[in-house]
Amino acid sequence: MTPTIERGPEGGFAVGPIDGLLNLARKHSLWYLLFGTACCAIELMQTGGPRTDTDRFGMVFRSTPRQADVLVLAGTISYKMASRIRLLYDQMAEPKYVIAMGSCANTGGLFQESYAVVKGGDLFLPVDVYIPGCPPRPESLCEGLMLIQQKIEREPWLKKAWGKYKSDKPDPMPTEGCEPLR
Amino acid sequence: MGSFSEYLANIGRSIVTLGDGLAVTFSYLLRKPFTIQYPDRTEKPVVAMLPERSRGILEIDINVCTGCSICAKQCPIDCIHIEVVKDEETKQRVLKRFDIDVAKCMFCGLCVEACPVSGLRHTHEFEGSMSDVHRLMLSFVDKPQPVAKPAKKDEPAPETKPVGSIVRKLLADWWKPANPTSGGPR
Amino acid sequence: MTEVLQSTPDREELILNMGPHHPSTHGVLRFIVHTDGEIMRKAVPDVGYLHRGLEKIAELQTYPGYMPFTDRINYLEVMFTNMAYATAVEKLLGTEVPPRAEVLRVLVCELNRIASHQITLGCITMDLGAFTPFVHLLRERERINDLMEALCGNRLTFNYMRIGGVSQDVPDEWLKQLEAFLDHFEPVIDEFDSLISYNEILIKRMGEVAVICAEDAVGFGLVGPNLRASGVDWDVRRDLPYGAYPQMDFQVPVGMGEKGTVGDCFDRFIIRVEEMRQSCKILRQCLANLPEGDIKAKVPKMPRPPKGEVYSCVEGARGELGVYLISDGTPKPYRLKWRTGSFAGLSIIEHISRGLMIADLVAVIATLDVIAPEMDR
Amino acid sequence: MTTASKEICKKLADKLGVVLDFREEAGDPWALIPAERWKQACLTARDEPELSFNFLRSLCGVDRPDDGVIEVVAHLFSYQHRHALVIHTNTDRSASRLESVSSVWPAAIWHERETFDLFGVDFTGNPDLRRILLPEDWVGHPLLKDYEEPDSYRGIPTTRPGYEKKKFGPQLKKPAPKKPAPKVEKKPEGGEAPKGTAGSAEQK
Repeated sequence: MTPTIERGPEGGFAVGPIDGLLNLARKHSLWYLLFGTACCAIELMQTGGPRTDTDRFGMVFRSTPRQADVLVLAGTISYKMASRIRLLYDQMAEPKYVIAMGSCANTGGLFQESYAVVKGGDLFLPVDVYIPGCPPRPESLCEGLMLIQQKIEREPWLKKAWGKYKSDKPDPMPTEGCEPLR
Repeated sequence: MGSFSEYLANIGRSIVTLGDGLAVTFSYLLRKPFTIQYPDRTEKPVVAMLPERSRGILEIDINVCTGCSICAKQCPIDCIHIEVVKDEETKQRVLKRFDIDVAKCMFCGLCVEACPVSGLRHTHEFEGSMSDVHRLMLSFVDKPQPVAKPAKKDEPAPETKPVGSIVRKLLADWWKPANPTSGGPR
Repeated sequence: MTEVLQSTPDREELILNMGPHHPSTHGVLRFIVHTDGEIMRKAVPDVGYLHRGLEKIAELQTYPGYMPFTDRINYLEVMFTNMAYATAVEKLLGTEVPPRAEVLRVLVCELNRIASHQITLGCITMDLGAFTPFVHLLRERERINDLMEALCGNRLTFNYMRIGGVSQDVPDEWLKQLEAFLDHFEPVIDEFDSLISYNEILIKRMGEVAVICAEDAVGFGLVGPNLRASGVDWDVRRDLPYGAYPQMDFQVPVGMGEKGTVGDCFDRFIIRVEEMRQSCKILRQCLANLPEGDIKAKVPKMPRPPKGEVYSCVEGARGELGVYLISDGTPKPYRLKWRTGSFAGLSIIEHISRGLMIADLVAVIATLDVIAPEMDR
Repeated sequence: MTTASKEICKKLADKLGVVLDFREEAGDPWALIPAERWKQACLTARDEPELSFNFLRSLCGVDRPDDGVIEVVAHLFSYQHRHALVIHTNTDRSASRLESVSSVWPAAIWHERETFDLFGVDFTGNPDLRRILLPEDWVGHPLLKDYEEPDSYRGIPTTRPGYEKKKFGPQLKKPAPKKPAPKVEKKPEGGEAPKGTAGSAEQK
């Protein structure tokens, strides 16, 4: 994180380091919403469980969307549920992230021929990270959450909030310049 | 008075049974921890710790594949796409496309059971998180190449690449910033 | 989430919405609760938030191709759904399953029953406010997941059974691992008992709450542990034996009214703890007499069962799990219907919720052990 | 199994005073009950001491477009005598209507709701007949063989862009001409239960 000096309305502000500090804090308190729709919900529970203890990364589940940063689309989404998920997403505070966990949330998965299933979470929500698997292993979900951490790390959101961020460049992708985990 | 003593007895029983439970919980302070420190603080990578039969992301060794398309027919949800054409000059069957849609795959293993040459297999790889769902369509054929001949009875089976190496390379390629298809708007 | 609060002044009734996203509801499941103060007048379940049309998909798939889809009927009792479907097709085809495969099926089913009850018991305690036992049970479940992964290749959606047998034989080391697990797990059940089962606070929350009498239980079609908790001594494994169960020796726990009345929430809780013990007993018997031989009967690759229909049921973790299958002689089923325990289990809630406290509703849902995909399919 | 079912069926037929059509194919045998005697047969099956079917295992519909009927199938079981019975009845496909058995077994309330939801069978006398699995504004009954999926539902496309989709219904049945006739008649019946909104009408 290179320190940058930004000109504020009243004088100089060292926004870069503050951004870095804030991102560091945000990165290590990534709270996900305890919300699962289908099979992946069990693996979501196991991820919070003792084996892949996500508390190690400061990832704690919250029961209310108002306190959550990450919405994990864990499982098949039916049309009846889609509008409720949208409602949950709208209740979350900015900045918020969405993870599509498993094949059903990615593309509808094995329910391509079903009349009642939404073919992919990205048809009605902006999805940040897609995790393959049916259901993905807890470690897989952990990796997805870590990708969100990497994305947070390079987010200039304070600059953006200050109105000083040049918005002609698209938001950095989580994979851009990131290192693979292994 | 009876109800009052019952009330006190209730409180007493609650404290005693709660103590029993807490004793169990505290005993876990002295036991071996159960957590696996994914991703880095493990003796060996998690992928190597998985059991032999673990079904991870699919991969195909195209040097072995005979282009018979049995796997694509077996797949209940059509997530394997194979294209085999006949080359007019060499009269050989050429494998043009072998894509596996990992974003749709349900990891059931029916295709692997059906593969007659064991070219298609489940790896132990599970780390394939992507920010773009289209990248989860894994293409195993870079340029068209002739399909392999099925091995004769007395011939030794053709050598296959180590399980997992193909898909690991394929997934790692996406991480390179030089890749023109990486990045860009969602 | 939508019509959250809505009061009707003339009747002093408050309509309260609960779910579909609520940490205590099991999967996505919604209740419209009519309350008078703290007392519920009735709680009307609203299901279908996980309706996936699995019965329609069956009509589009071939018989072997539908097997992975049965995994998703109920993700907590995958082996039972696999087995119910496999036995239904076998009955139509008239296939004899080899003895080794039968015992292997029983073995994985009972292992799955333990895993399922672990989640159930954990959820009951979590819903009633005790989080620690849930984590303990998740830890033990992780061991079963490892065993299952070593056997079938996946942690949750096993896809282990095939029409006419099972897909893979047990690895050499696996039986020893299973024995080690049983040696480890049997004391853990006792530990769980002292951790939470007889905790006075839990007993007060569950004893005498939501009593279901035997007549209601039968009339509403409750099955499995819920039915047995009401005092009806019925178990498909023992009374309509299938597979290798006639060779097994086990008891069927029935509700005794240990901390209140027969058929209350505590009975439904403690029966599941006891069933885990019995499953361990069956597993040991399977280990002791595992016959040698084939694991799969000869079945054509694309079976075409003769025209006809069959109902086949197994005793799942949530009771009788039935498949009604109609064949019209083609490689695809003509109609397939799942009869599941949760669907019937939830239909009774409107009836028994009258006069309960709002806080007891979660205890009722949790002890009836309803799972969203099984209700909605 | 077969002989036992035959005897049970005979007993039931004696009590009802009609001759039941008893069919044996591969698998389980079953008896066909005339639709107008449906509830009476269920009551008899439950109350007759020799039968005493106190457990309704399942109740479901089966669509038979070739015969122009929707079958309703009930699986009965008796805990006392440990015997089972499968009974079928036929309802007219264009206007399927059947007397509810929810007063016989309370479990039937939800089973009938499900059958109504997926097949559109109207159970007269059911206290709570509305959609159970699908949303209230859903159009059509998806388990009918001629059900056709709309292109989108509430603005969400039903097919993922770039993915091909196997078609429902019409592809399933070989003879094509039979379908249009019942479907046109079906429409007003299916439209009345879910309040047909303007948006859903457009999709159709």
